Amino acid sequence: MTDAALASAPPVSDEVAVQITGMNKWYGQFHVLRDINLTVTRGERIVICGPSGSGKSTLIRCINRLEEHQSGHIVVDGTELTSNLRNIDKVRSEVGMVFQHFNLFPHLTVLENCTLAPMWVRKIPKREAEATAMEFLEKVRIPEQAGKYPGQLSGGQQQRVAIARSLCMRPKIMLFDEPTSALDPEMIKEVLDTMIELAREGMTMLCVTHEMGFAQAVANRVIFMDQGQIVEQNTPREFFNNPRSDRTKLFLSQILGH
Amino acid sequence: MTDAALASAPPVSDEVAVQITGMNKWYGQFHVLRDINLTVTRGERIVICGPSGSGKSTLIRCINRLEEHQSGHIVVDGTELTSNLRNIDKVRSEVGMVFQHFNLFPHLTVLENCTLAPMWVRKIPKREAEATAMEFLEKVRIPEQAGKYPGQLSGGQQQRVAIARSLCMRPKIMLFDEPTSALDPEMIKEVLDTMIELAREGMTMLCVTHEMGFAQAVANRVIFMDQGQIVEQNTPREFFNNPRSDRTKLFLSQILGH
Amino acid sequence: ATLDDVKARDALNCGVNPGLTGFAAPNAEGVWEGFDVDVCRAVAAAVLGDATKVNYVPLSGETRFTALAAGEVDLLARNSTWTFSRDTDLNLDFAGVNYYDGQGFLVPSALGVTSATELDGATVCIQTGTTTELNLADFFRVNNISYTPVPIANDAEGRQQYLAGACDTYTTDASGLASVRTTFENPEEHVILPEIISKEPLGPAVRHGDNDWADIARWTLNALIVAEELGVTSANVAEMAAAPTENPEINRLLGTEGEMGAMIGLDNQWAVRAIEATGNYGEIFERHLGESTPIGLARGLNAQWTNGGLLYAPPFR
Amino acid sequence: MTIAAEPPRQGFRPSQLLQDSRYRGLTIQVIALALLLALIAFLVRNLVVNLAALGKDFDFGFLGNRAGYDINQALIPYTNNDSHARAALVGILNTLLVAALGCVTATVVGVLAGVLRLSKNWLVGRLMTVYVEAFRNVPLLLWIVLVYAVLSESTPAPAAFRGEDAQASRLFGLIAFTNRGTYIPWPVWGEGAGVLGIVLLLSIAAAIGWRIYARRRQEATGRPLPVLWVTLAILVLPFLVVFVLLGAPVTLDVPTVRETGIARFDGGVNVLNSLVALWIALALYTGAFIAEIVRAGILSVSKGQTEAAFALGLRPGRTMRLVILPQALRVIVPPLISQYLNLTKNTSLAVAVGYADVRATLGGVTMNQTGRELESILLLGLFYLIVSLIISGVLNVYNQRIALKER
Amino acid sequence: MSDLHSQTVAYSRDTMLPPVPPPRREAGAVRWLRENLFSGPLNIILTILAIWVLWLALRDVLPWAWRGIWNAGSISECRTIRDQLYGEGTSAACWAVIRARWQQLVFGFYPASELWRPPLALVVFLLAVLPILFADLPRRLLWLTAAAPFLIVWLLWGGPIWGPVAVALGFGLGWLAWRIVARAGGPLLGAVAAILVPVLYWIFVDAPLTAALARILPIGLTPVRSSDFGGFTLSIVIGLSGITLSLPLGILLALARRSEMFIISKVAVIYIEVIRGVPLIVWLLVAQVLLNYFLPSGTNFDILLRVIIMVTLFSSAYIAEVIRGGLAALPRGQYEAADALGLGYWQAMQLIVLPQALKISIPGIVNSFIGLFKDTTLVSIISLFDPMRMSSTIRATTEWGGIYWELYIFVAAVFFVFCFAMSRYSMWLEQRLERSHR
Ligand SMILES: Nc1ncnc2c1ncn2[C@@H]1O[C@H](COP(=O)(O)OP(=O)(O)OP(=O)(O)O)[C@@H](O)[C@H]1O
Ligand SMILES: Nc1ncnc2c1ncn2[C@@H]1O[C@H](COP(=O)(O)OP(=O)(O)OP(=O)(O)O)[C@@H](O)[C@H]1O
Ligand SMILES: [Mg+2]
Ligand SMILES: [Mg+2]
Repeated sequence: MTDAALASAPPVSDEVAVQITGMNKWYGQFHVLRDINLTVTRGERIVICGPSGSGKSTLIRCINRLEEHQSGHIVVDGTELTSNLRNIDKVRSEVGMVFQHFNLFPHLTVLENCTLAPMWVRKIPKREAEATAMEFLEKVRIPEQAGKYPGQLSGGQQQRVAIARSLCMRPKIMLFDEPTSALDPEMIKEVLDTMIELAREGMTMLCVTHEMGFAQAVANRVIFMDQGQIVEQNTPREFFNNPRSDRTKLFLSQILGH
Repeated sequence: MTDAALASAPPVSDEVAVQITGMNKWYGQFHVLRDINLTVTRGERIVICGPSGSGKSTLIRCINRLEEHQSGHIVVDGTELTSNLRNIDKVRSEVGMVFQHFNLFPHLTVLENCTLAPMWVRKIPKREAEATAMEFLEKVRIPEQAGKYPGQLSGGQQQRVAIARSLCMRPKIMLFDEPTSALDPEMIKEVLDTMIELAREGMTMLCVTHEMGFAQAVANRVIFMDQGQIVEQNTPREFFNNPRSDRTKLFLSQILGH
Repeated sequence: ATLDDVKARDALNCGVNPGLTGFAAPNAEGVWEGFDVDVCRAVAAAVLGDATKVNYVPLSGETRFTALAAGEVDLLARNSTWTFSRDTDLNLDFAGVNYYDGQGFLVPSALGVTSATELDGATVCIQTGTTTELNLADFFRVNNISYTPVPIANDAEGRQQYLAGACDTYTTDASGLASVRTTFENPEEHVILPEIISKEPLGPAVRHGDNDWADIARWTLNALIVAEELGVTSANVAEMAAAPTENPEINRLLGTEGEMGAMIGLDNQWAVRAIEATGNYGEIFERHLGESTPIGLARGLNAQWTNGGLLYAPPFR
Repeated sequence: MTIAAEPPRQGFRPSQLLQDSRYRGLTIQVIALALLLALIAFLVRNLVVNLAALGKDFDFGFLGNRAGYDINQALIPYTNNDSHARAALVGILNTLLVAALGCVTATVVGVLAGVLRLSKNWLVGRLMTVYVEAFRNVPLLLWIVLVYAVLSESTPAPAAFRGEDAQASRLFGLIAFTNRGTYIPWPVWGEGAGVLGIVLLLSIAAAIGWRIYARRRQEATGRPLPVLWVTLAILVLPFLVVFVLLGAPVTLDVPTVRETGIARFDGGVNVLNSLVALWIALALYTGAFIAEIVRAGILSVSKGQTEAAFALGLRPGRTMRLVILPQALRVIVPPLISQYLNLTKNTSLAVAVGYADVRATLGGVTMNQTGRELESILLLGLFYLIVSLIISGVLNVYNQRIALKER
Repeated sequence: MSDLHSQTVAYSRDTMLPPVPPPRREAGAVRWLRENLFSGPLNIILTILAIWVLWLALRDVLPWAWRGIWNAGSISECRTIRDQLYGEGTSAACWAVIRARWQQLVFGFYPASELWRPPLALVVFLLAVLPILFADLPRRLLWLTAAAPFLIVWLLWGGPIWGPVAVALGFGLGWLAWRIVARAGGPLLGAVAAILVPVLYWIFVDAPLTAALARILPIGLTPVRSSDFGGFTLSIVIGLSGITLSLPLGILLALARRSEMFIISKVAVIYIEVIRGVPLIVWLLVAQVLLNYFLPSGTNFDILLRVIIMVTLFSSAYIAEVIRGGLAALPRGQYEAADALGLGYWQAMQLIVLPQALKISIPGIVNSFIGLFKDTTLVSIISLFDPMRMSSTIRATTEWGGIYWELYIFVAAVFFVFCFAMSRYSMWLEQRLERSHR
């Protein structure tokens, strides 16, 4: 987790990857996301943090329509997310997602986990899909586990498989929802290293995490959410050293004091 | 965990508590313990360490015949462990054991956990057993939890109950199998303190643990096992500062570097 | 011997039908009543002096003979047809006939059939495990017409299926048909065809091999029949038994003359008690099956031989 | 690393029988075995004595005797002149028939109900809950009787099909539901039917070939080929063409209602109402249990799996087929198979509707007529036991295969 | 702020937005209807189908049931009343049969003056179960549990109280023998003595003792014969005695099946598989026609007792499997801890393993009971007066011949209420267990 990581990352472009405007979401009567406005440009690495229940997960799950928003607009890579199924399919195959609990398919081997979507969604021949998969498994440094079932791997290995599985779809944007919070301390590092490498290659990333070291090392921008709203956003340096709102200060004091 | 702990411990006597000679054990075809020779004298405090799967647990489980050995001799407190059930019963009531996962009886209160074996094995009247139990619960500093069920206690408290439960049988030897490795960091100390106190009172102890601080503070002797064999044994000072075999060095570097 | 067992037990174990209208069924108080039940009561009265000392053991068609053979019951009074193979092969002895029945057919008038021979192609509801099944096959074969059997589990199911039209005709013993018909909402819309296709002498049965006990059952039944012939009723039996009458047969029956009781191992009052408990055959019939009951059966074959029926008790002598 | 020799053998002392862990188990087992044998000997002795007292013997010869009773449903030729053994066989086949029909239907019903119970549609969900609870909490025997009664009450008599202006009409003009049973047309094999059979076999082979080819193609190119439609076409088209070319060698024997005399259907095959009732009742009853199993199985696959599949861009249908079902099946299949076992055993309740299953023939009329209770019940029990063992054998094989894959 | 750029990201909100209620179509009944009934074409079709099915099912049944006639002495009376009320031939249920015969449906032929006894026995049973289910009740109540079987048998069958007392005495003697002999001669001899003494006592002393006591102190209830049991009382008696009696047997079988001793575990496996492989109805046939063959000639005990024995043997195999599941759910550590403390096999089982395994198994046991309770209807096939057979018998009387649906519906409804309540209870237990295990 050195600054070297950032240094070698390609510069952020001006092209817009995700644009969210005036978005609101309710769960029944409960207003989870309130007037969200957010623009992510290609190559940006955004870390989202905030207290539990503030709507971080919901926000990123809206981006690939795992949750439906009720008002406002979300445009991902030029495609607006409406209830149009074609658009949803298009967005989902361009956006990769890594979950807190990995959600690997336990009945498939690691390799099959990685080739499933390319074969059935992208219609890539099996051999080719497997080659790609092996490539990404090598990238996350577990090619030797390709034949095993997820249940036979450690948590850190599983999460790296999950990352490889997403990458096999060659997504333009990656979403991470607390990818390390279900892991033992030793394993966290393995996963963070993988993510740092991804960042270095210029992947557009939105990452919900409380790993502040990671945020400082990798993010272009840190977004702080509370009660369904974006309360503050800034570069990591400013955000950590010079938080403006009181809520942010309070939150940081808790996180860092912990 | 100061040296003061050791200083006040009674001196080690010459009387033999456990004598293992030429002991071998197989699981099916797998040779778990190979030619083990070990003499423990009364009052000794032995720490056993070694990589995972090296047979540490198996070794100490052989000492109270939770596992059967196939050749060699184990003599505990003058009784040889053969398939004679009387001998086994005798040894088990003289040897206390504390497990990694506590293994308290969840359907009994803490007090009942502690009085069960004295009442049914030693045939001690209930009142007397309860008095003893309270005494030991006080010693492990949780007399106020006597009426609760194990499920209502924290891990550290549960492990201390487990220790008290063993002590209630007034064992001559105590075996510990990684007593702290299932605990959160804060709770480890509580349990180690209890164990240190036991050591100070001169209890003969064999303890599988990776708590090197504990080993240094309390043990007379550290035994290092690998692949079912005792590879090295020495005083803690020598062992840590001046390991002789390469394996020990490698192991120590991993443990301490971690 | 069975007699000793019964006396020691002080109760008669009597196998009955678990529910056949008029023949055996418990009433609202749970007391068993019916034509067959009265045979049990009569025997109990004769042997034990108390008609209520009966343990009724309800038996299905399939297990009745096994139960008798295994000694679960002392007497089987369960509308069982006396046949050669049952008498000889199945370890039991029939003590006589208490009801001459025959298998008939019940059809809706709307079917437009007036004779069983017109039943070609009919679907026939029939209870399993009884002789009716075999008779049916024989009848249709003899008349060279075809049929489809619909086996049913018990009388109530048969009635339901028949009313629902699942079969064109319901066949069982004519007495059963009559009683079934009375329970219909519109009995007049159904007719019992004139043909009776089989002989169904129904009678109580006992275990094979204990002839003394068989005698008791046989002659208790005969006593009831002959009582009717001789005009002995439950009303006048006490009076008649008090002193010898002019009719020596009545005297022998009622024990005022001779030692008939001792010959079957009972005292001389046995028949008196039986008749007192249940009445004579005619009374039993009228009470459970006769014209005054909802079932409303005519005596027919079951009239005394003196009235042109088949009831003919051997002489008491 | 010396391999130590065996520990020295000590002399054997009798007290070791109780005190030594090596021998104590043996002692206990010998005692238990002795007690067991004593019990068996006691029972057998009683049996011999009692049989002798009743003048009976233990002999299966009666199976060869003439049965003398009719069975209204026989899958193999049977008349009342056949032997009891054949009657028993007819019963066995009838039992297996209703068990097989029941298992298939119960699975369909159960899967449907289980899935519908999870449906977002409130009304449907509730309806399915009512169905499941109603069937699970009322004895099967009652359901069999009730279904039988409903069936005969709600279907028309054959007479209703008579005449030009019949009140009742047949399904597709072919199948007649009556209160006697369901009359269905039956194919009659004419000349050239064999060719047709061969064609059918060939097209089945071709269809399977197509499936394999489609899979290979997809693996090679990534493009999936249409499987369902092509399979259907392969199965149907050649058959139709040959059928027409050969001049319709197979005709349907369509049941017709007799216009004179007592109304009844001739021709075709009559599926007895007792069979239908038993079948429906068993299927609905077991289906209710299967619905619960299916529901639990689907719920056992965590929501995260669906989300992960969606996030990868898989469509809901594919997600179900590739991700959810394979996982749910592992949870579903073992209890499902034991439901099949229950259903098979429950067919013995056929007696309530007079269906001629093995309990009704071998364990009913035959036992009753020959008085051979011991032999009949023994054979009957043996039959059920063998069927059960086969089914649980299948279950074990499945479990082992799963265990292999999980490893 | 829509034009945020990574170079100009700094943003801080100073006023927090208040929560806003969702747009109309996202709330209230509209949303509920849309989401639950009409959320898509498939859903709409399903809704319509469901309504149609409901209509089909209830169209005829509800009016028939609603018009039902409750007061009549026989079916013909019912029909007359119906014709007066609704006109000729209208369909209307005749519930009067249930009023007239409810006593038989519930109690069978149990003597009318003694009807308080079966319910009281049930209450005693429930009270006896309480201390087992709820560990926080005073332990002294377990004495009630121990006494309950004898009390219940006495209440149900009546007779002098000394019969059950004398039998109970046998158990007491067995316990005494165990205490004395085990101390002197070791557990195995103790076990032998604990079995032998009571058996000898029951064979030789019990009957004369009972007779003598009954003569000296005649306390007793009117005896009731087994053949008088019927209706739901019979179902409950068979079901409950089957389950409770099969429990000890099932525990032994489960322990045997898990035993490391080859012969013992194989015998248990064979027993369990054979029992489970053959339908209950065949076992009942065995009870009815075969059991006598296997007993010394002359022994002839009543069919109810035989059925209870058979049902017990039958359900013990199922209970064994349930308990085996409970045993398997216990972590190995519990066994090891017991071993390490020096507890013997039976001590460990009695004190550590069984209390926990049985607790885990309670939902399974309740489910087995529901199954068994439903299966008691099968005894109708061997002519015991369970509710099903009782219905046919009522139909065989001249008053009520022709009644059909009413009785079955009543029987089904009662079964449903019982079983549904119990299955909900076992589900609740299961959930509670799951929670307490976490
Ligand atoms: N399906 C749902 N139905 C109703 N409310 C929900 C649902 N999912 C989440 N919520 C609520 O929405 C709010 C935001 O949830 P969200 O998971 O986005 O929070 P988060 O910031 O990711 O929290 P955490 O750090 O705990 O993951 C929470 O208050 C949560 O209770
Ligand atoms: N019941 C068993 N059957 C077969 N092999 C076993 C069994 N128990 C343990 N083993 C094997 O024996 C070896 C030694 O096990 P043991 O538990 O003694 O190791 P350990 O040193 O305590 O390791 P850890 O630090 O992981 O607890 C391991 O390789 C293990 O896989
Ligand atoms: Mg979250
Ligand atoms: Mg270990």
